[in-house]
Amino acid sequence: MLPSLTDEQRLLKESLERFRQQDYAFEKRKTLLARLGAADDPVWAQLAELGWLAATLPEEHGGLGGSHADLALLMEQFGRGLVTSPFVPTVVLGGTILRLAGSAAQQSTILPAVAEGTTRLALAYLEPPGHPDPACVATRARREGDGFVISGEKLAVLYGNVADHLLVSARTSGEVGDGHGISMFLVPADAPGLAVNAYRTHDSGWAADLRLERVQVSADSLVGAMDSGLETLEAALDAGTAAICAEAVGAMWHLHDMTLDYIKMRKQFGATIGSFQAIQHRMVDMYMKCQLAQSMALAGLAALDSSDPIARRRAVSATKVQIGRAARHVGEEAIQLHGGIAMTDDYAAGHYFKRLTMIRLMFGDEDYHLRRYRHSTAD
Amino acid sequence: MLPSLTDEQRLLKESLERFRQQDYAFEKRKTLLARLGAADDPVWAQLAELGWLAATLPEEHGGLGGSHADLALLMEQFGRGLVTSPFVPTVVLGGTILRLAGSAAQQSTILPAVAEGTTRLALAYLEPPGHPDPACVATRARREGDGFVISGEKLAVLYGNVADHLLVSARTSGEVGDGHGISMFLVPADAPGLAVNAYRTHDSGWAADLRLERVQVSADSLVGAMDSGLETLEAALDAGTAAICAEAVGAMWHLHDMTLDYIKMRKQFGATIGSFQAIQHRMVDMYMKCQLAQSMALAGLAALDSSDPIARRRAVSATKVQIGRAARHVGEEAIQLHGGIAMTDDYAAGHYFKRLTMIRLMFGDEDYHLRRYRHSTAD
Amino acid sequence: MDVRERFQTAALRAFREEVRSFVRANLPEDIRRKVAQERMDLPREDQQRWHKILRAKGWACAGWPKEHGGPGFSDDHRYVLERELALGDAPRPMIYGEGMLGPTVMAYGTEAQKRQILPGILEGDVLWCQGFSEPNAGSDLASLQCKAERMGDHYVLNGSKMWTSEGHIADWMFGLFRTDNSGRKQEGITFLMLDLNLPGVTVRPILLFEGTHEVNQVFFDNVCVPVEDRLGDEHKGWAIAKYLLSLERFGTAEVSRSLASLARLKAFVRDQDPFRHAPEQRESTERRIAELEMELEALEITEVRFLFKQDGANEVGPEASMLKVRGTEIQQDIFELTMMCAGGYGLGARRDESAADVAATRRGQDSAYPYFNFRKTAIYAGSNEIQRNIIAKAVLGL
Amino acid sequence: MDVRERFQTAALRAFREEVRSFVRANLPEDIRRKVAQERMDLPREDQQRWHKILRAKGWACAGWPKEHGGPGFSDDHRYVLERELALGDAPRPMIYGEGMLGPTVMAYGTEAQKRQILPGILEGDVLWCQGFSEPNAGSDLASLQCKAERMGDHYVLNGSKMWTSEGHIADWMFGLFRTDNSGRKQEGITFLMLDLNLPGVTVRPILLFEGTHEVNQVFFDNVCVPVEDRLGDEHKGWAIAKYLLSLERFGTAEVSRSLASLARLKAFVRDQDPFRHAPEQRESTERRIAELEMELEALEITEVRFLFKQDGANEVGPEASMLKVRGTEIQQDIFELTMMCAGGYGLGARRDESAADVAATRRGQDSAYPYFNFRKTAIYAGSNEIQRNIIAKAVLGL
Repeated sequence: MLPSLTDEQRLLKESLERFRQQDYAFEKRKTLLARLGAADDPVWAQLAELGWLAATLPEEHGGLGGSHADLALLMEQFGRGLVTSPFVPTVVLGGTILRLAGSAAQQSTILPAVAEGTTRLALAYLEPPGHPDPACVATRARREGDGFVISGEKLAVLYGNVADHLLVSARTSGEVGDGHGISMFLVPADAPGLAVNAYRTHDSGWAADLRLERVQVSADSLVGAMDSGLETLEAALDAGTAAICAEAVGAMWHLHDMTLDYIKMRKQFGATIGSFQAIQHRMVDMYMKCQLAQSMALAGLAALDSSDPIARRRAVSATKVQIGRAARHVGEEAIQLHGGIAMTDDYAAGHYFKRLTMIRLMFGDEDYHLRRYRHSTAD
Repeated sequence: MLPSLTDEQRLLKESLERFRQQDYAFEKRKTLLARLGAADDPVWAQLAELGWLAATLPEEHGGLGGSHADLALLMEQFGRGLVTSPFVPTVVLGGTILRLAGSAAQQSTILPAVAEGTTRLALAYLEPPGHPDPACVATRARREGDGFVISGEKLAVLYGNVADHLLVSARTSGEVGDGHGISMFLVPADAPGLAVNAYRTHDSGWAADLRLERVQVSADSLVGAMDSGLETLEAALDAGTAAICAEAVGAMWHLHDMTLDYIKMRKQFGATIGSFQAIQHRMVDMYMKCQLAQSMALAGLAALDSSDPIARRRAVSATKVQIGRAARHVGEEAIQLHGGIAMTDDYAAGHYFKRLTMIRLMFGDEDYHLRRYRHSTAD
Repeated sequence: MDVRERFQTAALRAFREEVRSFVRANLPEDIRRKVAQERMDLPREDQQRWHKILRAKGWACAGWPKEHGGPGFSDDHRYVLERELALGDAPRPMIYGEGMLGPTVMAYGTEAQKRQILPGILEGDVLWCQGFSEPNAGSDLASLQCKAERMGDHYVLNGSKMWTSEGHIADWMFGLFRTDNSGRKQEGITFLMLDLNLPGVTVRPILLFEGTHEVNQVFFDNVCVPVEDRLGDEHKGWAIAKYLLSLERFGTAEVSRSLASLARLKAFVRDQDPFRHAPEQRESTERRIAELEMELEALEITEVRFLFKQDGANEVGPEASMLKVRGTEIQQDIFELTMMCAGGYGLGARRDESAADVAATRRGQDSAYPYFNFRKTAIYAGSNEIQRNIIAKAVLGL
Repeated sequence: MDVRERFQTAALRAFREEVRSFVRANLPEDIRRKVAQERMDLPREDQQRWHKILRAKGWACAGWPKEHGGPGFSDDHRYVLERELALGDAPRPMIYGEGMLGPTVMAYGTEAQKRQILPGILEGDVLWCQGFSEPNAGSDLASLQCKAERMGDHYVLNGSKMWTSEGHIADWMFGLFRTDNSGRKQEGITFLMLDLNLPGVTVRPILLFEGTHEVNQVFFDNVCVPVEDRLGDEHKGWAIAKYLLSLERFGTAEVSRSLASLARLKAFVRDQDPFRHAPEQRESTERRIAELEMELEALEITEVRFLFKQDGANEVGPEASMLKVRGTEIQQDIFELTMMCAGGYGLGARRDESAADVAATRRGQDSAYPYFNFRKTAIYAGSNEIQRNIIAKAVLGL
């Protein structure tokens, strides 16, 4: 996906390809999914062992200090291989928040453990009724003694049930919708008062709805400055969004390639269906959507390095819109051009389609990001 | 287009077909257009002579008392033949307003003349900045003496330059956007203070922008009740909208038929282009759009008979949205599937496309009518 | 001039009210919930239970004439009935027996076959499935290869059938089998009916990618089918299948079902107010809903125009293919929009059948299932590509 | 990682500013207005006038190497220049001479031909047109039949060329002519150049349906063309044409032009405020504008990815066909939306070249013209269907 690769990136790419084609081959996936999120999840252990959990984390905390180009590589290959893991919540969402706003103590205890694969993180920001704007926080954190007491509800927390620590957004002042007054907290998964309702997601991952009833946390569990957590939260969500967009591009190319192979082979009425012009032109449209999506995924990831948050928001939202629409088109067409076989559980296409659809729903859909794009202006 | 025809309607249809295929054949059209709107416009004379101007007007005023089914027949055939005339502004818009709200004197002097073809009407309702909501009237009519003095600007008045009388909406109370406070006036074309800036429209018709500077009219030029003109105006615009939608369906079927004939005949790479599956499927999409548009055109015309103005508004707006989108699709595809030949002035397709495009722009586009549809509810 | 006015006679209005009340009073709530969740995989027991309720009322097999135990409804009555059943969240009729085989047996069956087959369908005691498609005969149905060899007064079946909907809950199958390979591929096909409990029949489930079990592969290993269970003549099954499939196309627009789905979506947006913090997105969502409503209305009118021809000829021509194409497109768009409205709630793969309020449960749990599941509708029953080919050839002469 | 960063070096920033100032200071206002009205039918005199202004600055024929009088720009400089010229409403370069024939002569011409042809193009003194298409050879170009018979040191031309853009304002034509009919249709085609003032040449205007005169049919009645005006070998013109057409595809995305058109649309909506009484429609219009902006950005990045390969190989493969397809689709959508925003103002078929404020005049008069006129872009230069065929075959291997 990247316009050019360094030698190191070429090596990284090769090992990622080997992993997804061999260790995570589609035939093995069902078995591996049964252990997804378990303490001894073999995939997670392997991601740690191969250094991929550490790849983009800062060097001073056990990471390899990789760039967003490395993140792009990882995510694209995870997309192509339908690699299902808590990578995004742990490394991208959690990692970004701690990197940007964590105290020295938080960073030095948690980030190395993340890099080693011994700690998993999750981000609890979404709340009923499900509006993806991170400023829509009703969960409250009140000062009590030298700590805080947090109460509220969180929705669809990705891998919230398998995380060791939850990063929780809560309102320390203001009202739902206010940009100011949001603080981030690092909450241990076993904190009393935290109820976790876990469920599998359509893409075979995990999510959880959380209920926090007077969850008590210490003062040093505050991440970053009080009342000013939104900026960090937005930066993390933008990183997560750009990451899953890169993943989606990988998944789309994989569906594109599968479909192309299939129509070259499948015969109907005595000819391969790929010889029918209507099918050809639709295949070309899929190809074009993949190319355009890839272009925007690059722009979205590049914007994470921008020092201008408005430019970053615009680029990431434009990316999510483009990728979401392309994902719908490519996913639906891949199923349709295959026909019945792609409707079955044994065939990979439907699972890629489900993952693409979940990516559309994550961190705000096209409609939300179209609005965010338009309203992210300086003037 | 109609689901069934009476014997009389069958005769009407046959004579309409004869007219458009012979008297108004495309090769003759350019010559006829040069005289469009002239006092001795031969097409207008023929429409009168054949009884078509009278067809839908009330019997007590020289009309034939035809139904909306007759209107559908006329409009569809006008659409198929690309018949360009002031029929809609004169008979449908003007005729509806006078029929619904005209005084006995207004009806008995003007409607028979319309039926005979000796009087033409136009409706001046649209104003800068062009918002098609008929409540957006800034033009003012003030009582002075026993008459009124009207001042304001009107935009894109269809055939406003060739009309003998203009039906003008003006505000007698309230502000721009208010439903109440609009009155309709019958203004002679030669009224002092009325400046007419006429121009050809892209579909080879006429339109005019009007400036009214202290135009004085007598008290009996008021059409209907003071301040309560909006209801009549909306009814007329809905009739006009339904009429041009039926016309558009005729034009779309004609483009459909032309395109189908062309792709069966045109050869590229040693085969007719109609044998290419991609072209076939696109032709099928055009066919489906025509069918769906035809269905809605029927619903739109039928709703004109409804006693419930909300139901009428919803149906007409749903019709305009469907027809507008279909018109764009069918028009653009007709050009594209033809290729270069359809870009030329000598070939009919481009002219049908232009007429369809003008119909999209008339009386509010799809975006406007989608909004109107949603907001036309009782609850 | 509105073609839908034909359903507004006093008699039909009264009938509509009757159906509405009947469904409200008699449709079991547990079944209603599953239907309102857009499930197409209703258990056998649910389907039978509802069928027998309709049968007791005399409305089962609504398209059947009185002589075979049907209500002998006019087409208008059938249209109204189907609409109200859908709007009331009643299950779809059991299409393979009631909708397809029944009328086909009436047209092509012997008197003995009619006596033997029709009552089981009418009473809801015998459930049927269709054995047409095969692994390498999908859209190109006539290339089917599943073999039936004539051995005296039996056919011996070998091979397999693919995509057999409800094969796991059906008692009997009707299907097409290759009895001769020597001529054109449409020739040498024979229409047989067989008990799925016969020795040598194996039904292997095929799970769909969203997890439901609706279709199967059915294997035949020297299965003996008596000659008297053949419909029509040997080698002449293709014409019967074409007749049967023309019945299937009737109603595939699913206008009534989509009206119900759209009403559910509107109720969800109104009652759950997912956009309470985002007025602009409520606005754009309501626009999309209105657009789908309009598209559906255009299709509804088109269907009536096609099904109720003014000259009384109520047979459907090849133009009806567009009903299936547009119907599935609109239905798929409704489910897509519904899922997007659920937002983060749509991530969870869980479906709670006990929930009292379907609109609320959709929000939490089941909004993505129909989006995934209904991809199949553009593929099965003649893919939308095949339908376009039909229109191109048979309507447009291309 | 953003591929567009390559245009943000200090040198290119400075160059961008230089171009911007130059255009602002030197583009005649009457020409600027016509370009801002999206006109593609600029008179000969306008095109020459602007070309000579650029020539005086040394920027004419921006893609040409220094040895032939061009500026010898890097591809990055060309990219920046093209962008700024478009954003400044400068005319497009005269593609037939500067963009097509010039580079082709450099590649295939004799030294004499280079000396004879290139200076006329460089100075803007000789205008060229292209004679490829024929009435029955459009997308299927190789089936062309316009005849050139060799008679001693001349070819004698008979037949006609169709869709000849600018044929009425050009001095010379280059074109493909049939010199042999015996082999494959791609063989026996010869590339000739001819003075349009030669006896036997007739240029017949073809009006487009919105009234502009851009294309022509050019008839040849025993026109004698000297053999030395042949480019390349006899019968071997097809390869030259393919080379020439691959040059044409470079830049057909029209990203820069579309950026300018979109900026005009935004200025119109902001300044004229056509939706001042309709906030919901302003909202939906601004959504559409944002969508087009995003689509255009995705295309812009894709174009840079394709044109500036990281391995230094800057040739464009067949995937570039998608630039033309998406480029024309987006451009057409921009003009459609612009027209719809003008509403009732769009009805009038009038274009006022004297109006000082283009945004304001568009509102009144010229919003439908580009919508109609630009339908051609999906048809000419290899229709979008042909481009899809190319991708299917050459990229996807179908």
